[in-house]
Amino acid sequence: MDVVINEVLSILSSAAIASVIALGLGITFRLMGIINLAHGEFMMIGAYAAVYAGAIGLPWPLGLLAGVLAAAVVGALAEVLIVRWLYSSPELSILGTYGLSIVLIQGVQVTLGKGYLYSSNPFPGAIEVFGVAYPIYRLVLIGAAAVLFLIILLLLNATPLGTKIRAVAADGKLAETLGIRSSRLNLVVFTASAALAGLAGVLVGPLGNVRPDMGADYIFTAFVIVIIAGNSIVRLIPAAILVSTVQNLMTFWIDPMVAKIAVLVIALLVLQGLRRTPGEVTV
Amino acid sequence: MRRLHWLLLLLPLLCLFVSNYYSGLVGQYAILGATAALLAFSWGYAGVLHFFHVVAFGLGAYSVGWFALNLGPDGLWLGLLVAVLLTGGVAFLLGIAGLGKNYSFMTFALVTFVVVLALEQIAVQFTAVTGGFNGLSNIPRLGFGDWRLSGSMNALVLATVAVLLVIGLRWLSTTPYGVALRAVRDAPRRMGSFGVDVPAMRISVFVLTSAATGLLGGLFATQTQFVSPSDIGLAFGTSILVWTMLGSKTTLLGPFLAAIGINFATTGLSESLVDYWLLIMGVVFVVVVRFLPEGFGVWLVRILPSRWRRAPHVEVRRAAPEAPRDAAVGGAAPEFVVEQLSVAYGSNRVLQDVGLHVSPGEVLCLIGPNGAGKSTVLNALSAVIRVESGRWRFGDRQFQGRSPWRIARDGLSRKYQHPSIATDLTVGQNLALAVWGPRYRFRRLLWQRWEIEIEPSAWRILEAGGLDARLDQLAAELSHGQRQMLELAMALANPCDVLLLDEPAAGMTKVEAATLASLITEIARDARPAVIVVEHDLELIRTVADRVVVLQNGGVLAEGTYAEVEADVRVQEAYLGTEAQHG
Amino acid sequence: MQIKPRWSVPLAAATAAALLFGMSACSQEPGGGSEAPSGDAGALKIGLTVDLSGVGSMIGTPGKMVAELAVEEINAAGGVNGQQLELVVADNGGLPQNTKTAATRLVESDQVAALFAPVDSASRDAAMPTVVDADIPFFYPTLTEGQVCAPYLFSTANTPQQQLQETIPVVQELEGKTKWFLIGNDYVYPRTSLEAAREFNEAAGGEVVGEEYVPLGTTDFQAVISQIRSSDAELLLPVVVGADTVAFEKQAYDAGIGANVLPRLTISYDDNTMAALGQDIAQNMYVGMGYDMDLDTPENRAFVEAYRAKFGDSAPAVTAYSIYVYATIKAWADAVTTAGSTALADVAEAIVGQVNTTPAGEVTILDNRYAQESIHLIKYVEGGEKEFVQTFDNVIPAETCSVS
Amino acid sequence: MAELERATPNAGVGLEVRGLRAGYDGSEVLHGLDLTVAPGEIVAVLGRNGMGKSTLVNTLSGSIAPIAGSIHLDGVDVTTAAPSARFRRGLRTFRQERPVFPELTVAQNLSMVGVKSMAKPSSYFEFLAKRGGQAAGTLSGGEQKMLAMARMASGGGSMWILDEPTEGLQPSNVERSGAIVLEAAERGCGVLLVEQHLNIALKVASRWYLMENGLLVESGDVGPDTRRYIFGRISV
Repeated sequence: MDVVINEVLSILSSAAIASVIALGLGITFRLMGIINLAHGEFMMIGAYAAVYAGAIGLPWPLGLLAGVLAAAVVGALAEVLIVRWLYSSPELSILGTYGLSIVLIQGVQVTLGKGYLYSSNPFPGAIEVFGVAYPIYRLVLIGAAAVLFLIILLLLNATPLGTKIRAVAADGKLAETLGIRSSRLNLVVFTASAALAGLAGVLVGPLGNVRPDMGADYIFTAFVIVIIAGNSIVRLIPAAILVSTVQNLMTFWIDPMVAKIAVLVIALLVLQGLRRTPGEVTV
Repeated sequence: MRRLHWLLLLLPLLCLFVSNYYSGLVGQYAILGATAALLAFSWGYAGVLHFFHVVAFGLGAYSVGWFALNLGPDGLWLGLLVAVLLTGGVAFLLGIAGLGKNYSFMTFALVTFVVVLALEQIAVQFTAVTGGFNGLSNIPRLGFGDWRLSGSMNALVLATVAVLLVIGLRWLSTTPYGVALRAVRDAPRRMGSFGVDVPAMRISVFVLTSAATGLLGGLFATQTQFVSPSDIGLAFGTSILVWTMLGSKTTLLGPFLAAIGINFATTGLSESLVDYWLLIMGVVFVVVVRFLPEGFGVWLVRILPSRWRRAPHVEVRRAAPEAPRDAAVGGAAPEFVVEQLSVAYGSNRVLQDVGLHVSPGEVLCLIGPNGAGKSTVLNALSAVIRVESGRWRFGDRQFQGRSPWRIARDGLSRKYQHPSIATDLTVGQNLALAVWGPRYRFRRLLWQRWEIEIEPSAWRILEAGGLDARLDQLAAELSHGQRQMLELAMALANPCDVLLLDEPAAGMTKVEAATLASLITEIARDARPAVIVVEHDLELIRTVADRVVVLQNGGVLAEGTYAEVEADVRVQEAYLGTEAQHG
Repeated sequence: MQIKPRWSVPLAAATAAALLFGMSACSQEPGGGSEAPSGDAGALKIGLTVDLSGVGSMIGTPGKMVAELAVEEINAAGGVNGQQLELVVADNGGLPQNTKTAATRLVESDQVAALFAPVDSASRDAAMPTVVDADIPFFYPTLTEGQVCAPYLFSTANTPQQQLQETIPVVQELEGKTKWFLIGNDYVYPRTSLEAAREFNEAAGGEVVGEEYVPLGTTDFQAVISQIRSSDAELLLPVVVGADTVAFEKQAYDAGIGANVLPRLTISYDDNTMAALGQDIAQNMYVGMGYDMDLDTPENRAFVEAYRAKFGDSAPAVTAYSIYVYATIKAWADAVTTAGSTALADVAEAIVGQVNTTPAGEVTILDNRYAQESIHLIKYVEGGEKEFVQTFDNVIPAETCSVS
Repeated sequence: MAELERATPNAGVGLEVRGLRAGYDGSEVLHGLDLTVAPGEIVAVLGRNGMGKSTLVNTLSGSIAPIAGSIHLDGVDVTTAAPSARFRRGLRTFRQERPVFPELTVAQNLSMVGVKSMAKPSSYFEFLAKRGGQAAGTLSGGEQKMLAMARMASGGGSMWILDEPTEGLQPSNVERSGAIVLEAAERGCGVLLVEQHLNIALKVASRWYLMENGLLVESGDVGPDTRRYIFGRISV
């Protein structure tokens, strides 16, 4: 029995991590129509800031804050300097953000060095859950993901700012004639998505490896989840759970490689079914 | 253009004068340059962005490697053949799935992105064929039996193949097929209505470029004698995308030279500033995306002497005027008849049992307040939208249920409201595509020469619009009125029995509208097509209309000569809101 | 601005010239990084291709440093047969394709007398065809799964079989446990290592209760961890590499199967990995490696002193992945001195059987071009300290391939 | 071109447009327009569609950048200002197609201009009272236009530009919209009403322009016989 519980908890914690990463990517994809290949690098910046904050003795919550702020600042700078000109065409957004990710990785390598960083686990050890010893930190992650999604969804659907953001996403020209400065709003939304990536980076740091090109490991799964979720932020959660379930179960029962290929096949089927990405006119 | 090609052929010769090391690099980087040019042909010319080029390159390299290592050195020729067939086949399947009717630019790019990720994993895992992480090594060079080329000779052959491929692509881009690709990129719907098979064009260019990339991948493997998963992964694929973009995707030479230049710079300089090199490349790339999204190549083309850049001249001749058709058929002249035409969008009924009849040479004007269904009638008759019910024929030729290009081929042609001609092409090229569209399958465009015959009525419109002297001018440089004239001429380029005109005078000045009116009357009199005009400009309607039909809420409100309709009270009410006042 | 046709000819010539200039600028470019003045006709050149960019540089950078130290020491002692040595370095950027290009440049353009390549096995395979034509010795001085023999290929670092053969029985004895679980990344090096491990476990009376492979770049090890937990494993033998190592060990520790509960014997966790894991997770882990910077032998103390003196205390740690570059350059120099020539046949004849005293202990190259050398069993204890449990000298590489 | 007869009491100068030329990607639709709207004045722009009326509205709102000419609002040059900047200067626009956000609810559409409760909007059009939570996309074409008009009415502003606000509405709602426009003018707001239907336009406007082929060909004050004169010019 406890194998099943362990499996469920594993799936939930994997889904929690994946959905937090996919949340930032989904926001830029769904609300701003751009594909942000530098999303992983904002995670890395968050993780680095948290590690350096920890190194100078700051407690974990301040480290978390440092990570989020660092990623937000870099995100805002990136938006003002390059991303602002990418909204017009999706293909430019791919190339522009790809260049941005090179600059961020190489920039960190040249300044902070290339080695692995030690990121300590703020909640070490395990506790009894339904009779199964399960790492505390992963339970914290599940909680954090749930709270984060609640906040974002509430903000988008229940606050005036959220309404304005969705309005600009739906029809930028009309929103502009109603007095909404779409360029300023885009800056806010992109900075927020970078901050979310930073937060994800801080949360993932203790589980994995903090190094300049750590972003690449997570981007693949986040991408698949955003594709499967289509054009809705809410559907990121079921999509994350689906991908984690397939990956965990297949790895456990069949073979890790088959699991990875299975997730890709799901993404291809969804893309074929979807026929066109959200908000894009086909001919 | 010839001089440029001879200059390119200089590149392979370099292999003879430099050390074995550098000739090897020339060979490799020429192949990568040609791969970038192929991607530019698909992405910049046909508007199809994809990551499949890296899969094709990898499949080619692996197939040459596997066959050469398992069937002996000469196995590599079979490997090259398999490379081309395999990549072409996989590209065909992907094309059928993704480039069909509801092609979406972003979705297709994402699909091929995911395919690359999958294949990179499989290459590492599928050790039996791909040699896994270590890949395949000691792949033999080109040659027969024991006679194998040396490093530099092998590179010479590769560089020559690459240059010839680029020259071939440049030739292909000036053929009607290449020009039609650019038209499909700019105005897919319009080209479709001319009868150009848009999906087939896209699939053919995707398969062609992928198969060629597969060949290049195979040749590349004979030069490096090695292939491994990390060499054909996503990083490799994205760097080709980067070179193509920097070199500018709307040219072929740009990406070719950009790929070679950047690679040489990378090997030459990277030792001394190893840490900073990638950072510099990243910054340069971001700056280019921001300030010069169309890449360096476009500058290169602009400073090239214009004589080298001129689009091919189109020889346009007037067809001999045919005997008037209606006299030919005994008894009643064939009429264009529309019966019980009904169209509904979901629950909202837009047209209800509309009936029309127009005899050859007669001009019928459709008018009514907007939202009355005028454009819907034209869309239904030209099969741009599906009808709920209704039949329409000219003489005994039925049109309902046929696809748009078959209708165009059977003599029912249409001019759209907003001129959607291919602005990147010259006037002559646009006309040529209008003439060939309904007649030829796209393969015929490959060896078609640039000379066409257009109907006298179309020639008359060109003269009226002053376009007969501007056949080699880019359509982008025409005024709004001239674009409308060109669109009209394209609709009349082939013989047509029924002509549908959707607001031909929209956006025209008074003078242009007046000349258009006299032209329509003249064409109706000479070529005697049955003409239906949807228009708001009352002066135009007054001068051209033999009969007027007033539509309201999807039904025929009134019919008759212009004077009768003008006097009809119900029409005034429909046009001017609630109470109509007399006088 | 209408360009008149007569401009086209000079324009075309300009582009061609730019291309040629680009290339010629490259050829005069000296190997870079070498101390000796460039173009020194009399110097005897040796080539080093190494990964200086990306995360692979954690092996490449120390490799380059120890190579420079070796050349400096040899030149200080009079060079080789009176000739000063010159080290020519080429960065391969971590890609096999670039290693091929770098090797070709060193061999054909710089005419080096020997090539040293501490790179991954895919890059080694890429570079080998070039060296075959040049008839010079090709030294592969980093950890390798072996299995490849050639007259010109000298693999002087540890093979998995050497690292496991003596250490498995000792760990079983010390811990009093026999049930092993094997886990590794899914490619040739871990597969070969775990195959050898299974052999030695059974030979030492142990038992393999589970074996699992995960793709490179895995970030979530929960499924594998639950498999380990549900098997009754007592000892773990992980051959996980790079970033996956840190992710696996952290998640295992959190899940309650850290080294404190399930001791590890590993052959791929070097100082950099252990530093990234942190003291608690590293505690109670056994490592079987040919070298460790804290080895307490006179040769190693002298080497570390010289290394710190030249590069300072913050220089990257030298590990089993990079020390053999130093040892092999010196061995090559001695062989050339005894043979009196740098030709492959003479060097090979001299170097086979030559006993070299190195910071990692005695290293002797056998006729199948692999090296018999010492293996140290190190245990990480409280507070990140290392305990040198046992040293096995002259462990013979049981490579089956032969050179004839 | 009829001159402005009497100086209006309000201090602001209202809307002034000089030599305006604009169009879409290269093809010019407006060939040089001059018009003025004083605060508190309702001016109608009449003409059949296809004459460039919507292009004029989109250029004045800032959605399209003009090719030449100038636009001044209360004396300030807003020719190249962003639409949001013009909004802050008091400009309010009613677009002909898709005037509302279909994905957002009726209440959220209204909240875009700071309207919190449904009371005020439903005072103009009762049907809005019970539709607050409903997505605007589910309303009919006419209802969407009334929602947009309610948004205009509750959104303040010193200069209104409306593009065929009454098209497709039944007579009672056309009257209601007319009343809203009159009410706005009374509190000193200038209104430019672009209309194809003469009746409602001439009922509320005090001055008119006639638009043909991208030019304002005639203008004048609204008098008893204006309706018959213009009817002759643009009718069938």
